[in-house]
Amino acid sequence: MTVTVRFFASYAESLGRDALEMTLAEGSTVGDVLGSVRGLPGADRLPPAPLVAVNYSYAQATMRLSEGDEVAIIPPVAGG
Amino acid sequence: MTVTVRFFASYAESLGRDALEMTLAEGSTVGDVLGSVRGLPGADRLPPAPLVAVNYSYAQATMRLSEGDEVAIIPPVAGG
Amino acid sequence: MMDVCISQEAIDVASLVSSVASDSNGATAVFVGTVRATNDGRAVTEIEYSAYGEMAEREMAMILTEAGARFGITDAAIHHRIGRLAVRDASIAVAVGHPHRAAALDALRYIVDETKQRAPIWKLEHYTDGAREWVNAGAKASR
Amino acid sequence: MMDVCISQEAIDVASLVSSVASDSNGATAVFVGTVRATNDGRAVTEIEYSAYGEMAEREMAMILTEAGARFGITDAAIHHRIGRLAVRDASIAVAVGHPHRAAALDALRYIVDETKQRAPIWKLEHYTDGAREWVNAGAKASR
Repeated sequence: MTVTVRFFASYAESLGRDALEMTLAEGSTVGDVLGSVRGLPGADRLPPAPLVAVNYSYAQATMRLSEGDEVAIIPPVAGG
Repeated sequence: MTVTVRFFASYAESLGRDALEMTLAEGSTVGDVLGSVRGLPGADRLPPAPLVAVNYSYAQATMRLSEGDEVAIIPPVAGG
Repeated sequence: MMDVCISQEAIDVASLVSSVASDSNGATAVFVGTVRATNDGRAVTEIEYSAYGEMAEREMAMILTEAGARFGITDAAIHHRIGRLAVRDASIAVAVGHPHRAAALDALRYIVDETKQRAPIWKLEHYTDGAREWVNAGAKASR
Repeated sequence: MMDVCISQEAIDVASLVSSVASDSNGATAVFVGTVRATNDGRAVTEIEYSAYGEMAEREMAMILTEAGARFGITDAAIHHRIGRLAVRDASIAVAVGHPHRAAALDALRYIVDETKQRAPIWKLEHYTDGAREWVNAGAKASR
């Protein structure tokens, strides 16, 4: 299956990109996405367990993904 | 000595006036002023122990007065 | 900057907010009190506010000073409107500026609560049935 | 009326206040967050706000719904500004209307606190020495 992975703010800057399409085996989880992201250049600057959202809702690493999901890796927020 | 006594809102309405000059013996207190006010027509509609201010500060009935003081009888407030 | 104003003019919330702004204030907390169309189930047409002006200003200035000491506030402003106000008109607005929101919000609540209890201001409510009544005056015994 | 807006436009506090007005709301509580000239002792020239728009709007709408259930609020609005903001510019404003002030003030605090913790919005601070830094990003480990 294919999912969209989005990066923001300091993470996008570290990785030098704000999105990528990722192909994964059926039944893959958020944790699997994070594992793949770990291999990207600049990923060493991300924390071990970053905040993640799937389709605009915060999600746990164990959450199973579906075709076309949007997975966002969320840096520490600083709104307001 | 002479003091100015001021009335507001519902009390002024009950008494039909918003101020009066009152002559009192030296050493008189706020309580003495209240006693005299008690005699005014319409005063029966005032509570037994109304809120009082002397020279713009809340005061107790026992407070001694001086020449030219301004004594205000304050109805229950309803600001804001 | 601490400021108290009692006047017949309409309250300008935006200018009250900017009056407590500063380079170091990251938080501004504001309260606006407005005339409601009903009170205790009775339909209100307007409210007439009156004040013992000199004392009300003094009392509100003291409340701001107390808030300054208690919450570390240096920028706060109160504007209380008097005269005849229609439904939705603002009768009071309080703005507090502070570097951080917790102090601004705490001080705001203190200032509004204290003003309502202590400022010698009164409300004559006019109802659609033509009656009118002093608010709180009914409770003669209670202060 | 519950409303969430994230935009580059300057925040208009007065219109935010009137957007939560109603005949029955006697109290409006407002918070305005503004850019400060210093942060941790460093002189700031401007702050660049960015947001994961779709999620931030959803998260803030959820926060308003939670405030509605928890404090009996039906009228609340948030406007978060994004883009490059100068010192004193408002980055966020929240307004809450309610018949009485206690609920309005309590709901306001809840909405501001929750928004700051949950809305996916970020701050790139620019300093007078030319440096720039993501706020909170330093604390890599903490979320």
